[in-house]
Amino acid sequence: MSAFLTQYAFLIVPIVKIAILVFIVLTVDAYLTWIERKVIAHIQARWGPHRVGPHGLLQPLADGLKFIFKEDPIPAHVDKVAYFLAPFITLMLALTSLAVIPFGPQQFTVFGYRTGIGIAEVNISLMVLFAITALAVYGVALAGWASNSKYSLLGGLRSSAQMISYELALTLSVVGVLLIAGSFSLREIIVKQGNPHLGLLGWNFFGFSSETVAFTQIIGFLCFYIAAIAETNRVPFDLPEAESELVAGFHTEYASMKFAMFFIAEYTSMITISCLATILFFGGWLSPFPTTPFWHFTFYLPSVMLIPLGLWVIFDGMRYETVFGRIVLPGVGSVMVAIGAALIVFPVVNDNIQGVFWFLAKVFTFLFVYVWMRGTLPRFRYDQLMSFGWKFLLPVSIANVILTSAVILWRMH
Amino acid sequence: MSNPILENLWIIPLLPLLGSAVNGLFGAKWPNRTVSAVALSSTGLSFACALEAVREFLGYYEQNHQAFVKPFFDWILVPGHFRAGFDLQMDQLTVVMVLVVTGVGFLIHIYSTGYMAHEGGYYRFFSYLNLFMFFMLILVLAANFVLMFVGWEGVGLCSYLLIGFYFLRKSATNAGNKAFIVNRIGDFGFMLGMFLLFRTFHSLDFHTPDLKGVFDQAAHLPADAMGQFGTLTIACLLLFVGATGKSAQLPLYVWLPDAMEGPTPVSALIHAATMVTAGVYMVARSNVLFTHSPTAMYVVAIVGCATAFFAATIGLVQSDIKKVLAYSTVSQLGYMFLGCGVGAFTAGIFHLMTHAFFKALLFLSAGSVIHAVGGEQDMWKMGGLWSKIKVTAWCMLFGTIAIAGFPPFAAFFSKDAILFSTYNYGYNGKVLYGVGLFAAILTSFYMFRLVRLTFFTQPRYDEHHVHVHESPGSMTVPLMVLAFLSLTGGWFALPALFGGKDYFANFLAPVFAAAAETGGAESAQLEHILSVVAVVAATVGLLVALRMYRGKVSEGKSEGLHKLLYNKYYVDEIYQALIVGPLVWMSRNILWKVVDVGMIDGTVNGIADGSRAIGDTVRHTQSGNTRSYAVWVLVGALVLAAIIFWPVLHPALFGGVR
Amino acid sequence: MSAALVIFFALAALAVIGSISLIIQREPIHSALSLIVVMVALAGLYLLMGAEFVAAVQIIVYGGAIMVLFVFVIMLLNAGEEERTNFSKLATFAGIPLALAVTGFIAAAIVHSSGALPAAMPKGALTDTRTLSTLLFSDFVYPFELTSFMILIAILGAIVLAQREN
Amino acid sequence: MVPTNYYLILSAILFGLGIIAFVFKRNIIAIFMAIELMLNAVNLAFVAFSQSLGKVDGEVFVLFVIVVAAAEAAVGLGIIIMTARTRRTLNVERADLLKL
Repeated sequence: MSAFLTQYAFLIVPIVKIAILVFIVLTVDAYLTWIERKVIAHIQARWGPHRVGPHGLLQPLADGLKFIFKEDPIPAHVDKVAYFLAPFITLMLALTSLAVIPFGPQQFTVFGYRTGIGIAEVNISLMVLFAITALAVYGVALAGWASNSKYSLLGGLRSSAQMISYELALTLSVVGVLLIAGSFSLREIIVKQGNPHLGLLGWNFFGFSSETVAFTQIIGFLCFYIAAIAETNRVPFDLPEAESELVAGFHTEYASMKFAMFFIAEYTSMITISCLATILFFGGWLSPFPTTPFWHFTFYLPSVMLIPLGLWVIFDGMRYETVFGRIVLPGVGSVMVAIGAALIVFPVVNDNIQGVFWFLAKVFTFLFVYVWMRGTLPRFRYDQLMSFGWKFLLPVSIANVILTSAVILWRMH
Repeated sequence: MSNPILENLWIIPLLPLLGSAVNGLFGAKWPNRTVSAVALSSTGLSFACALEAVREFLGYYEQNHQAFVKPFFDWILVPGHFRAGFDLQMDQLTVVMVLVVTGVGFLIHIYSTGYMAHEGGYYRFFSYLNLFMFFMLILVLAANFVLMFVGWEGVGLCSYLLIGFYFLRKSATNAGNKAFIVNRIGDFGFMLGMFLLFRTFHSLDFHTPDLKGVFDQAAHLPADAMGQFGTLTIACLLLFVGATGKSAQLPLYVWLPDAMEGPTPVSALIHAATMVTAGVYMVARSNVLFTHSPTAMYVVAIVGCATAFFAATIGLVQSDIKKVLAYSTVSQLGYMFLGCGVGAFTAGIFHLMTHAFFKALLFLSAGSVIHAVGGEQDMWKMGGLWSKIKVTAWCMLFGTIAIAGFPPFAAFFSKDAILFSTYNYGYNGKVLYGVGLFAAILTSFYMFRLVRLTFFTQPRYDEHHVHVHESPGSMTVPLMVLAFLSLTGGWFALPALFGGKDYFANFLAPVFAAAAETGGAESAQLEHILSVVAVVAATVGLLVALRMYRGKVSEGKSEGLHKLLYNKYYVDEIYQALIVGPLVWMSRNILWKVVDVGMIDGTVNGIADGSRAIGDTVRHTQSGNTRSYAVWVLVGALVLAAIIFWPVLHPALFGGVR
Repeated sequence: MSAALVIFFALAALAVIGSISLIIQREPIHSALSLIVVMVALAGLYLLMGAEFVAAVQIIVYGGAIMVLFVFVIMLLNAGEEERTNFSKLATFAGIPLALAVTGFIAAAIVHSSGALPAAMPKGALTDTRTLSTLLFSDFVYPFELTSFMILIAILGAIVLAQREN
Repeated sequence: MVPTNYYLILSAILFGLGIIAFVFKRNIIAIFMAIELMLNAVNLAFVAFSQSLGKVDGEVFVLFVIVVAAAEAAVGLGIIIMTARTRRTLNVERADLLKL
């Protein structure tokens, strides 16, 4: 049995990990929608989803059920193959792109198969990531074209044009980071940003990781993030699904599960982009504090955050109007408190949790920024979008490349 | 470097080339002053360089007794087989030629600035003139036949350009063409001679350090006997054909009189002083070869002598002042060849030099006269100019006396030397001497006739239109200089009168070492007798001329012998009938009508029609259907693949069969 | 039958099937999709060979840019089903045989001459991107610059063509 | 590992299929795709050779080929759009003005 395991570990272990990751990601997606609606609601001084479950916590579940049981009409005269293919392509690519992202520093061996947190670590993982995002155009384009409706077609054309245009800026804005790291491997990039004494100043965003080969990538980050938002068709670049003009853009003609696929894909790509931003510019799993013994107390930050939060949830849940809420919320809160306490009790676990903790913290910050933007910013006009992408973003990112390389050269000599 | 100029000999020809290039390229817009400044400075500098080079060469010769040869770069190089380099050499002969060319050339440049002042194409004229200087210097400085031939052709080209300088005049262009074409015949001979030499000696250098040069090898060959046509004899004769072409000897002299269509300075520089003497120079330069074939020498002598007499007779009756001088030039050149032919190369070159002086003088004076009477060249429309243009007249008189051979003027010594050697010449020396002497009489006759008709006797031009005036200083000064030279030019040979060997001969001795023994036994008093005879002959000519042309003279109607001479023995007409006519007929009726129209055009048109016919049939494959084109591409690909892979696949596919 | 061989045959089959469907599909968009499949399969083969950078570029440029352009144009012109006309007799009768002949030639030549090659891939010959880029910017720098110029010209040409109509 | 010949033969097959598509297809865009397919086949051969010979040059060539293909696509598709607009058809057999 174990022999079998050791022989085919290179197949089994990834499959297991994929299963786990997909489960987690889907959940996160689901609750991301909840968070988004809540946050926007509060920005707009509303309550947001509040009916299903305490604080609407079960809303995603209800949505999922609705998606599944909705009827699935197929419009007339659609190109069947493309019509069915489109959502699958989109979702598949969105999920695949998560495969190369390392969520934590640890590397361990299962059945003699060495692996890390995260599914695969190719040494050109960044290239792979871009390759996958490059393919993501097809889903949208095909969906728009296949569903044989003018709204969809316009949406599809728009979004694919937009994606192609901003992909250039996206890729170029990363070159600075590559120059600093000298590698395509995300792990490499993160490790290069580590600076035992300066902590977060070592991140590429500030760029003090090394005396010679480092330069602040603020410009690069801004270009990257703007282009990324455009890539994911989010506000203020959400013209492909501009409700006011195109009903719902390229997925107007899609319903139920197929629509859900587009939906999930969009949020998954949001996550991917956030991870990428974290890794490339904000030091991935690195803690913002120096690693000198003096700063060791920061290791307790997770529990210090979790325990009060849990306590607050408990007390808040006690005074909740529905019975169900009065049962569930304290339970959740006590689980949080328990985890926090456990972390304090078992330092080993605590030490290993740090990387993942910081990683997720940063990622969620970026996700929040996404939502925040959607709540605040208006939408671009299409010509503005294009001219902005080609005439501003692209030149700026090229300038960033030149600047960075010049500075590095100058510092080397 | 001890010899700055000598080591960089190329600078001497280069300067005129630069002048020519500058004037030719930019001169069109410039004022005459600038153009003449460029031209004069270039030639003047080159003259100065020549002087310096000569000085250095003499010093060089003191140390190592041999000619100075320096290769500058390879021009044509077939390793192991053939090398024609840009090699320049300097020896005594070259010294004489270089000094004559640059010196006289410089003077004539100065003269031209005055003479051409009111002509169109001023810059063009000087550009050509400088170019001519360049080629002439290349010709005399060359250290191998090929480079020499370059100069040879180059001067031919310049002569053509300058004869046809007034290219709006049909006669001028015709004369230019004539000169060029006639020269082609000679050049053909020259080239054949070169080829023969190369075939014999596998080299065309004159002298080489490893003694592989033509002359080095020829010196050790046995000389041909009289009347034996060995390789050397044939080569010499071929070279001499070239010489006759360039130096206007029988039978190729016909171009020179027509060449007088060119501006007078050109006639003076090219067709009297320098270019036409190239043939003589060439013969003298290859004296080693000629001394090895008495036959060739004999031919040279006879041709020279005949030309001297023949041209002199024609000169007797010409009415165009320049024509007279032209025929006199031909005749003098004949003298030079006579000298070379009888083995007195020194005398020949000596006469070449003196002739350069006095003939240039004569031409320039003639130009000055023409200038004075407003472009009139016919002596029958002149007369009585003596009092009006004294300077010119005196210079002309100097030149005349010089050419006539009165002591102590130049030609006395040179011509005397030639006649003396002729007298001593082994084969019919006396006959040749007699003819030469008679030619001398004729010479002095027609020259004094010219002087009489021009300056004395009563005026025959109408004073109303022509107002005679002396030429500007720029023209008269060179005249005086040349007059002085033609007076003193011969004094090198002064000691010869008193039995000694003259300086000039001594100076040139090393070059003509091979020819030394053919000088013949000399005895002082025989020489005295002969020179007295020569003077007497000159006097006879003078007296006859004075007797015939005095007071009122008029151009009588010519008949009989006079008519024959006046029409130059109808030589041009004969050539026209015998050679040119048939040639033209053949080229029109055979080459043009049959070969060109029939064959060549036929072929071209045939090809054109054929391709059109093919196109008519093939064009149907062009269906305009892209897929068919794609298939055609495939066919091409298949063919290519077959060609490329066949050697690979042949064994692979069919290896099993065998 | 090692895992590598399995993957190879899987990808090869994918590529061949893709190209066949490129031929037999009548809808241009389907042809384009099958071509994309072929390209992805080829990228996989590159990865299998260890040319990971080329694989990535293959997908990014070919898959992400060029084929997107194709799909774009197909959408723009709304290219419908292709009509199987047979105006060109030549192509109808001689086309396929000739194509097969050329292919046969090439294949035969390859099979024959590839005996000179090392029979199998050097184990784990993973061309790392650094050497590739070094080569690209040292030995091939002039071709590189030239291609950059060429692509610039191509951009200009495309712009001119696009602007022609208005 | 996989023998080099396999890759080469595969590339030959793909090339042949490309040729067949080139002559078989009528749609101008499809023909263009066939050309791309041939290019890819050649690329495969390049990479295979470079890997088996252990020289990176082949891969550099592949990069060049890809760049050229990109440029070609940019211009070619522009031309295709123009022709489609003027000729009102994508069938190469109907756009046959290129004859007498």
